[in-house]
Amino acid sequence: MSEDADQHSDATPAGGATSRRALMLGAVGASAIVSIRPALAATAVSIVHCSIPVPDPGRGAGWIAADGSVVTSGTAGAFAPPSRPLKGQDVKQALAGGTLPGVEYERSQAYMNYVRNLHSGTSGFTCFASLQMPRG
Amino acid sequence: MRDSDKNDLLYRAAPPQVLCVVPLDTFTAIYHRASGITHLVAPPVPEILTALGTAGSTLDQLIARLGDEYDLLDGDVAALAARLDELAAAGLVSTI
Amino acid sequence: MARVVSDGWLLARILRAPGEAATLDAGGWTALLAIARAEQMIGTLAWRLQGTAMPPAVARILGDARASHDHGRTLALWEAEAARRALAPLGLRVVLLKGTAFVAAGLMAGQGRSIGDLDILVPHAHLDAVEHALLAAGWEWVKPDLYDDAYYRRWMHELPPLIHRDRDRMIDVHHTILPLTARITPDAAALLANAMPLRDGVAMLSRTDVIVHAAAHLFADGDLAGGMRNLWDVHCLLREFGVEGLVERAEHHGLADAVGRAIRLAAALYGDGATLSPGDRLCLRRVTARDGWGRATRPFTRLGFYIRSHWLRMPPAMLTRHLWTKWRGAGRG
Amino acid sequence: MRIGPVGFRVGSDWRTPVRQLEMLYAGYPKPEDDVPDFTVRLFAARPWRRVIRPAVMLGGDFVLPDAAPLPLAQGLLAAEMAMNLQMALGQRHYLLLHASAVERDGRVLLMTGESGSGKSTLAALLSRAGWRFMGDEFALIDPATGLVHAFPRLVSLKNAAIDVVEAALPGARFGPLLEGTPKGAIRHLVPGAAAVAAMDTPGTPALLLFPRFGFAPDVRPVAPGEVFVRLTQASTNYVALGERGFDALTQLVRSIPAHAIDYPDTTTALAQVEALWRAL
Repeated sequence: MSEDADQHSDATPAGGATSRRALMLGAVGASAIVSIRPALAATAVSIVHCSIPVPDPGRGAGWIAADGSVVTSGTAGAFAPPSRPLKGQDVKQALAGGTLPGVEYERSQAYMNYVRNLHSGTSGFTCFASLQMPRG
Repeated sequence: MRDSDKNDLLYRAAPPQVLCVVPLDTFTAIYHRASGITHLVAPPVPEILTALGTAGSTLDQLIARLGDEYDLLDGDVAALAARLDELAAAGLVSTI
Repeated sequence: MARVVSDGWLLARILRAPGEAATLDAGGWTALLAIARAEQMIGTLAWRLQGTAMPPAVARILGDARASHDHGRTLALWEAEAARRALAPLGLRVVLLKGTAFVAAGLMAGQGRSIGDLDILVPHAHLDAVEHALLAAGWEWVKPDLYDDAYYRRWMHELPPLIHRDRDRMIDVHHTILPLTARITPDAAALLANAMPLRDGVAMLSRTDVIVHAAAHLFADGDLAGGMRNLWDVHCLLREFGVEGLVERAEHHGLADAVGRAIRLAAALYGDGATLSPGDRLCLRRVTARDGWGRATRPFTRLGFYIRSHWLRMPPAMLTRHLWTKWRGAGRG
Repeated sequence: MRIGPVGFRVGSDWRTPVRQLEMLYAGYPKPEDDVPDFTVRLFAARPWRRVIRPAVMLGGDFVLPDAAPLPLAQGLLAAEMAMNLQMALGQRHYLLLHASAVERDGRVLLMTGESGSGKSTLAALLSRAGWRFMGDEFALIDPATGLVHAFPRLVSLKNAAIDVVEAALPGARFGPLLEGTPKGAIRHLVPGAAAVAAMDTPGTPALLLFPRFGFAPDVRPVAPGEVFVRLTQASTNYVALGERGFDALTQLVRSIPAHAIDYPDTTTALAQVEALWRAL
């Protein structure tokens, strides 16, 4: 695959020799790396002990609205995020119809709606996905 | 860690021979042979890895080098430090 | 071949003498692969049989096992590197234990070996600093249970297990090689002082200590689960490092009995044989308890060793308290 | 038995699941050299559970400690699940994609999606419309060649899909109807004899679709970066294959177009598929 690396470095100064390419370093809170994790955790450890950060630290801070969306901190009717990521095991139980431990019903519902809206590329997605896939 | 300490840190990129880099679209897939981990990265990560090199650079040296090569639309040292922290957490950059 | 012996001895025989694989029929190969998988030794078998004649289907399966081992080796060495990076600012070197040490040092025992957690040894005095450095570098506690946590901190030879939040890999941070509850107290300071450097910031136990540790792990701590693999480790370590100074060192750590038994059992399974005591034979019966479908057999022998492992680790009153708390915990769950 | 390039040996504490498997997989060959890749075991959690409220535990070379037992009436499903589990956890030769695959003129259409997306149903229906059925659960990509290998195990039809496929394939063979499984009603369709006869012939990947059932018709391209991440999540062994997996997947993503298709009914979906195929 070394050709690919070469190809990439050739492609980097795109736009020709006359004008230099623009580059944004991004915001401090933003994220530019997604590390691929196993889709089906091969050990019990990762299934039971995986966790879901709410919200995804890679996508900035905020509170969680009742429908699970991430809104500006302090929004009326929304909930401050949990201090620690949700545990896979707790989410599994809440998915089966319970509430998350240590929080009131509405707050649990909001957090769970956030979890249900997770999509690939977001922190916690693999955990959520593996909880829903008890088989291959 | 205080910012003054951070300025003295030497950052090193993983050597090119342990990286397999495949541009897909705005994203680039990187396989890191040393860790066996695949990373999907967006700009400015590939550019930082290329500019950083394996010899070791401080934040100020790196931002100067990036400025030579690119039009930096936001020449923010704090943002660059955040990117490098992210790269270090992923194992693609080391400070030791 | 007079009769197909489909238990752990089948695997032991082929590892000892790879040439004997030529006598296997399809059923023998199938049993061998199932047993090797169940003992987590398929990579070892694949490495040992490299270049031996075998049916194409087996060559394909073992080829995949080798590739899988190579990847596992990469992951294990990367965990060691991640720990090194996390602990380097403390000025501590990482002393690798078990499988990771074997592959990092390029030892025969590491060839094809499957590696799960990263095990490291650090000075007891630095335990708090190590814990904080690892937590700051992305490791998290596995067990939220307070009893377990208190139990570990008070009695065990390691921190409660930590898992890395991104890489899903566990690290066991040891400060000695046996639980503090065990009746034997190895010399942890000597283990650290005599560790052999492998490269900057990374070391492994000395040639004799590494064998003492393998034996301690087998007999003074565990219930012999994974015994076939651990005895293969011992066999390979003895082959490469010899026995010079081993007895004295084992005595120094109070582990002469365990080391003696490990040497005899490794020789019986993988070497030129040994004179066995009745206790040795019982151990071998436990270690090789597997059938051609990879199933665990001899349940009463297994149970006996399970109880024995706890007996060795804890005084009776404490054992009762421990099992009671665990049992109530299981009932709640 | 052998399914595509993968051999299995199935042992059971009970006779019924094995008999059902023997019947449904009657047309399949034996494992290469008679040495199976994987061992599967269906066993009772306690000896008396063989007869009293028999509950089938899944065992084999690779197991998930979490897996819950199934009632004996669903023994066939247990066997299928245990075989899938060996593939998901133990397959190290091919890159596994959780996808259905059909082939025409040596070129392969891959369809991947969550359970309920309709990928199994669409593959079964396409197999009636001039396509060769290659599999509904796993597509096997050979990292050495980039080719797709068939894994035509029994097609697992769920709930409403059972009626749809029974009506569309009147001559086909089916397993027993299994009610009340963790995924609702399940009935297994036996792949046609032609699919089994040709299962050793791989194909070149040509098109990747992400179908979604129950939405207004829509077709949109999916960018390579997103395809890459989605396929890593649709693969149970991508990470375990290391660099071979990376090479195979990046090559696949860069060599074939990918589209998401939303469809309200299977007629619409089949028309969407044919239109995209013609446009290649």
